[in-house]
This record gives sequence, C-alpha cells and structure tokens, in this order.
Amino acid sequence: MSFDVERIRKDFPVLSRELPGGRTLVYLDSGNSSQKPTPVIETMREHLAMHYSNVGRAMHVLGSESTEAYEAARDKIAAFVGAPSRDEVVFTKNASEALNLLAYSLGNRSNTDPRFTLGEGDEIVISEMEHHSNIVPWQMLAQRTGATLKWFGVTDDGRLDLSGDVITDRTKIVSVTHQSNVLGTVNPVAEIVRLARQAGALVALDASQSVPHHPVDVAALGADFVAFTGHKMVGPSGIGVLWGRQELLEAMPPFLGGGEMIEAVWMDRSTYAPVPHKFEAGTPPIVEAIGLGAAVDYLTGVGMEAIEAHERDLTAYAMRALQEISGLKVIGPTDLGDRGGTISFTLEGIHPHDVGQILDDQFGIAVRVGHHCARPLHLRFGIPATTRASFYLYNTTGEIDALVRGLHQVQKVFA
Amino acid sequence: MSFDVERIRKDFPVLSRELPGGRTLVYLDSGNSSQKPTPVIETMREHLAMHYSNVGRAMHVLGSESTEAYEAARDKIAAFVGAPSRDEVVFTKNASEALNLLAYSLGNRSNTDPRFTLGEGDEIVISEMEHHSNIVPWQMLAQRTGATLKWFGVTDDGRLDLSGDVITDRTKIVSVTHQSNVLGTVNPVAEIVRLARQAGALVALDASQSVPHHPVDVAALGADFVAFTGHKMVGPSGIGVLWGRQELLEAMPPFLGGGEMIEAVWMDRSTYAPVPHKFEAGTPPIVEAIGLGAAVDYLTGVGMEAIEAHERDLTAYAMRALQEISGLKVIGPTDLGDRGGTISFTLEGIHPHDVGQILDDQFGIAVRVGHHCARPLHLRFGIPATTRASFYLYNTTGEIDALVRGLHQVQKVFA
Amino acid sequence: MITDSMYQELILEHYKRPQGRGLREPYEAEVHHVNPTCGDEITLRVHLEGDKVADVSYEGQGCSISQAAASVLHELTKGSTVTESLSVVDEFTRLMQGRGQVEPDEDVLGDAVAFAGVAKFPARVKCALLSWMAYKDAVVRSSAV
Amino acid sequence: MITDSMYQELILEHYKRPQGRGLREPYEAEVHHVNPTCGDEITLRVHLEGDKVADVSYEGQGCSISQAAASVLHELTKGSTVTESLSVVDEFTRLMQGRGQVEPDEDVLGDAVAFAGVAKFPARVKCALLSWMAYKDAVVRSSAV
Ligand SMILES: Cc1ncc(COP(=O)(O)O)c(C=O)c1O
Ligand SMILES: Cc1ncc(COP(=O)(O)O)c(C=O)c1O
Repeated sequence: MSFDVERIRKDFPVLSRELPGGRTLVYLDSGNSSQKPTPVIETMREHLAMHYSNVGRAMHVLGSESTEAYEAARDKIAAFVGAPSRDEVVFTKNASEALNLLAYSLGNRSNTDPRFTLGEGDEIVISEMEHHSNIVPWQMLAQRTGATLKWFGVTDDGRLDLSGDVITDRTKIVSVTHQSNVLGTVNPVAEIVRLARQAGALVALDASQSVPHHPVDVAALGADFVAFTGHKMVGPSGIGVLWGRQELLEAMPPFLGGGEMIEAVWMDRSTYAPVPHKFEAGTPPIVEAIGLGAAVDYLTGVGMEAIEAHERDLTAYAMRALQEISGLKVIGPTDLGDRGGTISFTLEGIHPHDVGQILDDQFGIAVRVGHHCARPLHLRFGIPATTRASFYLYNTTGEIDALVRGLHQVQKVFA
Repeated sequence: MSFDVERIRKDFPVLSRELPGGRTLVYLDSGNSSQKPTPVIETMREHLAMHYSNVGRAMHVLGSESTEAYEAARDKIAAFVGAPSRDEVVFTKNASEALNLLAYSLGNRSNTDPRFTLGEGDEIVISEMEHHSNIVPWQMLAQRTGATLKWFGVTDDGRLDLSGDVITDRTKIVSVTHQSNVLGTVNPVAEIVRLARQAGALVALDASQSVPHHPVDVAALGADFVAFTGHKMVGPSGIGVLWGRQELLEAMPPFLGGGEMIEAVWMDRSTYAPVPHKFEAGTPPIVEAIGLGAAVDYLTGVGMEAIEAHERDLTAYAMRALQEISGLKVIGPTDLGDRGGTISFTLEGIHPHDVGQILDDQFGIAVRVGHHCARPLHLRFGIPATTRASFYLYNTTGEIDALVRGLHQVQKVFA
Repeated sequence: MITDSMYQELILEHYKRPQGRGLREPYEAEVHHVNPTCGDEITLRVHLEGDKVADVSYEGQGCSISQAAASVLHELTKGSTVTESLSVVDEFTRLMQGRGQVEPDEDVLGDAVAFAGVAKFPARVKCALLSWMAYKDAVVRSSAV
Repeated sequence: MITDSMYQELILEHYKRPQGRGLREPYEAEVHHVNPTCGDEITLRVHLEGDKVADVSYEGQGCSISQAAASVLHELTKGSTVTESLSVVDEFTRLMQGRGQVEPDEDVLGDAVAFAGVAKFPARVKCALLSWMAYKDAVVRSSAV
C-alpha cells in the first residue's frame, strides 16, 4: 500500500496554516488530541446546516435523517473495532466518561448482579502507567465502597511489571491501558486477560491511545470493556465510546438517568431501554457521533495497517535522531517492539515547560510538556515532567528533523 | 425593537431546505431541539479547521487558541444567564448530565458535607410535570441511598399544585422544571424557593426550556442550581450547563474523575482542581462549548426580550387558531400568563403518532408526538400521548396557518 | 403523498377496515402485550390445527401503524403453516429493525412491505412490531400446551 | 522570536541571573510552596522593617517562568512598602488570571509586564504565580507575628 503523507496532509486544513510570526505549524501533539480532516469537518457542517434534529424521539424527516446518521455512525464504529454487535457500542462524551460509567456500575447498591457488587475486601487493579482518567474513577469508587485499590508497577524500561500477586481471588476488575500515553508502551493484553480470568475478574482496557493508531479488534483482544475517545482519532471533541460485552452491559445498572434511556417511567419507578440506549441519557452528542463516523471512514480509507506502518517508521526515525542529542533521555521503551509513536523525554538541566515553550515560540513546534495526566508514572521515574512528541498519520520525517533542530536551539537558549 | 423574522430565518440554512417530494419544511419542534444559525455552524467549522487543539493542558499556539475560545465561551454563558461568577458555569454534555451530576453529589459516602448527605428518612422533591431527565436521576438516587422520592402534583389546567405538605423538614433537595416541555407552564420559582428555604432544602431548576426562550438571571431566580442544554438554544449537540452557587459547587464531591479535574494525583489519592474544572473530567466538548458561545452571542444579538415577545405573539395566535379546530383539546394552560410557546394537544379519535406522521408526510410540518419524555404527566392526564407544536425565534404565523391546514387534512384522512 | 411515505394507502386501508379483528374461539393461547412508551395495546389469540394456523384473532388500540400491522399479520399468517408464519415474522422483524437500510423480501412479506417506511423511525418500529411479537409469543405458548 | 512571546529576553535574563536569590537572615516569616501539577517549588523569606519590605530572599527550582517570576518579585518588592507591594501582587495576579484579555498596568508592574504572554497558558499561570502567592502568604504571616 502506498502511503502518500503529502496527500494526507492536504486533508487537514490546519497543517497548512501559518502561525503568527510566520512560523509553520509542526504538530507533534496528536497524543493529546488529533487534528481533523476536511471530510469530518464538512460532514458535521452539512449535518448541522441541513439535516439536524433530535434523534430517536422525533418522527419527521429531519428526525429520521438525524437518527439514521447517528445510528449509522454506531454501525461504522462497531465495524471499525470489530464489535460483535452494534448494540455493544455506547456513546459517551469522552473516554473519561466511558471509564467513569464503568466504575459507577460497580458497587451500586441498587444492583445485585454479583459481578458488579463491590465492597470492603474486594479489590480493583489498575497500573502505575495509567492516565488520570483510568486512576481517579477507581480511587473514587474505592472511597465510595470501601474496596481496595491496587496496581501493577512499571519497570525501569517502561514496561508493565506483571510479577507479584497483584491480582488475587478478591479482584473484581482489572482496568489498564492498552497503550501508554507517555511511554508509548503497548501492554500484553492477552496475558492480563489470562491473569484476570483466573481470578474471575472483569477486564477493562483504556484504548484511548491504541484505537487511533492500530487496527484494533475488541473481540480478539478478549477484554470485557474497551474505552476510547473521538478527538484522538481525527474525530470531533465531545464524543467517546465504551464498548462492552452485551451480556455485561445488560447486567449493569444504568449510569445517567433521563430521556432516551428509559422504556417506561412512572413517578416512583422506571424500566430501562435495551443497550446501548440504556446508557445514553438525554440528547446524545448527535453531530459529534456522526463526525466520529466520518472519522473512522477516513481512517479506514487510508487504512489502519498503513497508518500503523507509517507511525512505526516515524518512531524509528525519531528514536535514532533524538538519542543523538546530548543530555536527552527517553522515558519508556527505546526498542520498537510493542510500542507506539509516542516519545517522552527529558533534556538535562532544562525544564520541559521551557523546552515546549521555546519549541512553540521560535519554531511553531507543538509538543506536550508536563506530566501528561500521568503524574504517578512521573513520580515513579522521579521526574516532575517530560516533553512528549507524539506522531500520527499526517506527520513527516521532516517534522522530526525540525524537532531535533528545535531542541538544539533550546539547549543554546538555556546554555 | 423591530423583530424581522424573515431576516432571522435567513440565518438558519435548513429553513430554506426543500424536503423530499417538494415539501417546504415547517419546523415546529424546537422544544425537542432547535435549528442552528450560520454563525454557530461557521464558528465550529472554523475552529475545527484552523484553531483546534486540546484545552488547558496544551502549551502551544493551538492549545492557547482553543483554551482561550473555550474559556471565553464560559464567560459568555455566565453573562448570558447572569451568573455571579464565571467559575459557577460547569460544562456537561447535556442537561441530563447536569441533573445527574447534581443527583450523584448527594448521598456520596465519601463526602460528609451535611447539605449533601442523604439516606433513609431524607426526602427528595420533584414534580409530576418533570421531563424524565429530572425524574429518573432522582429515582436512581433514592434507590441507591434509601431516601424517599416525593412530588408536587399538577392541576387540571396544567399548573404546579403547591398545596399540601410535600416539602417537609426532611426534604434535602427540591428539583423542578422552570418551564414544562409539554404544558408550556412557567412555574412560580420564587414561591418554590421560599418553601424550600423554610425547610432548609436545596433548590434545583431544570431550565432546559426557559433559558432558550426568556431572559434568565440565575442570581435573581434564587435557586441553588440551574441546568440547561445547548442544543435547544440554537447551539450544538453535545454541550450542556450546570450553574451552581460557588460555595455549593465547592462543597460537592467530584462526579466524574479523570484528567483536567485534578490538582495532584498519587496512586492512592488525589486532590481536585477548583471549580468549575473539578466537574469537567477529561477532554471537554471543546468545539461544542465554543459553538454554544456563538449561540448565546447570536441570541443576545437578536435580543432575548424580543425573542420572548415574538414567541408570545406566536403562542397567542396559535392558541386562537388551534382552539377553533373541532375535537382539539389543549393540555396545559390556555391563558397566556406564565406560559411559553409550547402547545400540546389531542385530536379526538386520532392517535398523535398518526397526526404527526401525516403532518410530516404530506406537509413537511415537524411536530413532536408521544409523551415527550414526560410519561408521568401524560398518565396524570389519562392519555398515552399528545401532539406538540413548539415555537422559536424563527417561526412565523404563516407556519401556524400551515399547521392548522394540516390538522384539518389529518382529520380528513382519518375521517 | 410521497412514495417513500409511511402512510401507504394499504396501511390506511387496513387501519380503516381491519381484517380478522375481534377475539374468537377456539384458541390455544391468548396474550396481552403493551408498548409502555406509547400505550399501544393488543390482546391476541392463536388457534392452531396441527401444523396449521387456523385463526389469529385480536383486539387492540393505538395508532394506525400498530392497528394495521395486526390486520396484515392476520392476513399473512392465517392459513399458513406455523413454520412459514414464523419466517414471515422473522423477515418482518429484520425489516423493522433495519433502520431503513434493509431491502425487504417482497415474496415473503406480501402486503407487509408497506411498512418499510416505518423502519426509519425507531419510535414507530415498536408500534409495527407489537402484534407480531405478540403473535410469536402466543405461538410459543400454544405449542407448549 | 515573536513579540507576543512568553520568552521575553527579560524573563531569560532574570532566569539566568536571578536577583536576590538565596535565603538570608533576618526574616519574620518563611514559607514553602509547591505546585503539585508540575513540581515547581519555592522557599521564601520576608524581612519587614516597620511598613517597609527590607528583604525578600528565596530558593527554588522549576521552569524559567517560575524562577524568573521570583527574581522579578524580589526586585519589585524589596524597598517598597508592604501596601505598595501587595497592590503589585494584586495587579500581577489580575494579569495572570486574565487569560490574555487583561491590559497590564505597566506603571504598577514594571518588569513584571514581561509575563503578560504567560496569561494565555493556564498551565503556566501557576508557575508565574508560585512565588507571588508565597510572598503574599509570608507577608500575612509576618504581620501576624
Ligand atoms: C424540560 C427538559 N428537561 C431536560 C431535558 C433534557 O435535555 P437533554 O436531552 O439535552 O439532556 C429536556 C429536553 O430534552 C427538557 O425539555
Ligand atoms: C491513555 C488515555 N486514557 C484516557 C484519556 C482521556 O481521554 P478523554 O480526555 O477524551 O476523556 C486519554 C487522553 O486524554 C489518554 O491518553
């Protein structure tokens, strides 16, 4: 498959933007949020301008056009991640809501399904490399229920440390990231699923950083739940996805209550709609779901294998180039097996905030600096912050060269 | 102020759309969701195409442009509803999430503020005219905590029945709608606040149907919380607002956990960001908030007083015209005091589903039929469903004439 | 009236002149189904003779779609075999749940293809399916007797 | 380098050659502030003589913004009255929290206007404010002594 990055770049209007001061934009912050191609932007504009209405409930032309487009987006996303059924795709506002939905489904006093009860003595397992969105919901759950939060550590070279008996018979759920948003590490899902199954625990994957960058097949992964987010996969803000096995989604209590998620309501009780609607209270992010549908069409058009290969090339190129900079230290695996296109590093004697700001100020290079919503991971490595370059389908080796030049200049400024 | 409805209609692209079969669109379903003017659509498109990035965390040109635009939208919305502080405006995905956020903040075992504790013996008060989104979250809260759910009834002419001792010393919160999405009734907020204050209860208003249609000043209303939703006020889908008094928001436990809502995270505990960010976990609906900012700019440009007056005229016109149709019965107040531009009715011997579908099929008239997410209210009136026409700034008396003609034709078809 | 319309003449026809309406004896099973979202109701009886559907009788109330669907159901099932009738139910269900994307099999569905337009309106799909689900339920029960 | 840039020469100047750095005696109050989101730290001492700020001494670590802000703070507060210095702190805080919308008052802020560009980056505002908040805290404590 021929991958024409220059042609792809033309699909993303912002990439040809000139920043104030005549800088060209070098966008190396897709791990934070990706840019949007014209088909996504235009699909949303067209829907808002000509076909918009509320979904599900409306019985007129616009209502049916919106509903069809919204539900067609669900089909597309189900197909994109290999969901056995479209009804397993729940739309949320982002990955964080998806993970919170799941966390709130455990230990809810009004639900008695043993898989979702949780209290003192029960254990929740996460890892030290999680994004805050896969830490805080579980901390809050532990606080509400008295359950115990445990976690896998991280090795010096940025791999999950599965040794030790973190998972026990008391573990009710294991929730870990598929790909680290800091280290780039891709975790061994099969092994985690095996350990969890032995203990009879549920398994959730935070796939926010994997679904945008690799072909992902949720059925093949073997987990029970997979969360991801639209804005990191060339889709709009305001839309995320929780995939879950149908029988589990059916056994879970509802999370948000309101219009659309009900079957019948009396003042004193309600019955709920079948999944996925049971979890979609109120008017959903209609145009955002439709935009995400256009996004997966776009990604599929380019080809997820091709995108993965392109990013692998960029990562190899960047890893070589960056490691030649004196005082630069990569945090995370430097070998290219089981890692994605996210490289976090420190530059000796220079605070990442300063690195990022000079790169932006002088070169228009957008990287992310700080703890990237993974403060415990940074504590683990004894550093307050890193600089992170993350790549996507539209990035080029030329942009990596620009980054390297920029870093040399940063070192000059602070010499 | 001169109100030029024809000029306004030009701002809404869909209103000049020709539906399949050569029908012109007559959109009388704004109570369900409103249409979008060009400035909102273009603001979103422009942001997605040229300025998009994640907010808060990013420290580069795009990050600062997105953050500025997102936070400026908060300022606009705060000003639009008279919030004493911008920090009292919490962005959610819709009104339903706003109401659920509030419901989940009560009875959370990890929070000890007495205003938000809830358990057996405590009471929650709602009303019989609520939208499911202001019923189900409270039912679920009652189920989780053992608290008791009580409600105000509705009089035969569609007013809140405040008689009887529904609110007692055990009432912790009173949550009622500002304007009914079925009856059009505008409720006496001052009186409700007075009753609740006597009992020491919190007061929440579901303002989903009032903020789009009337000048609303949350400070003047006197409630503690006000929820509303972007898509009903010419804004995008995927964005809603919870306004709350700052000291209450500060006393509440967080709802969704994750990135952006934290101050610092360790593996075993976290501290949280100041409000409003404490309640905005993960990447927010960035472009949607910005679109909502453009929406309130648009509404302010037209003038909320002018919009209110225009809708009052339309309602008076429609009330006269509809009541002349034999067999048509309005459910809700027929006098024009304290009511908005939403008229629900039954047509003798014809099911509302059939009414709505013929209006759409033959005339391109979009109304809503069913229970409008207010099934208990329909049970109260002993009817399974109504047909609802709801008006907004872009509607005309000509469209009401079309509705009347359409209803006559419906009667002919089913004669 | 546009062609893709939900209100095919045929549906109105069945609504105004329902076929086989009324509850009749004998029957092996009677079921009562309600659509809680819109209040539509149906009471439906099935009378089997061996493998044959000898009668489907019903009483109900609701919108024209739900009432016409019962009438069409009566027409299509009465006189056919149980197996045949269930495959019609399956095809009808597939059409209704296809969100307007499914090409109906006219040979199997007969008059029921008139409901194709309904499939685009999720809120109406349940109206159309009410009597058909009731029928399926009744067949299961009568076979169990 | 673009004009609106965060990295004014002046900030780099202060970062590389910080004014008044080091912890000195005597002092009435010492405070230690940390920015948990990025790990920046400052230890700051205030020495008052009557209504006069006789010395502000400090040690810290973090990015150039947080370190330069402490140096500028030292320069602007030392020798002024407590009241004056607090009004500078207020104006600086207003500028920093203005999300780039606030016109800084140069007469009040002096060199500190160089930080105007920081106000657009919420994540950096705390870096700039760290030492200034610490100063305010220290003044309150030393006056309470
Ligand atoms: C009175 C009322 N409350 C709440 C809602 C729920 O709003 P949303 O669907 O945006 O959550 C609606 C509209 O659907 C409404 O009319
Ligand atoms: C690994 C990971 N998990 C979760 C999230 C949260 O996604 P969102 O901000 O869309 O909720 C992110 C991105 O911010 C992430 O990188």
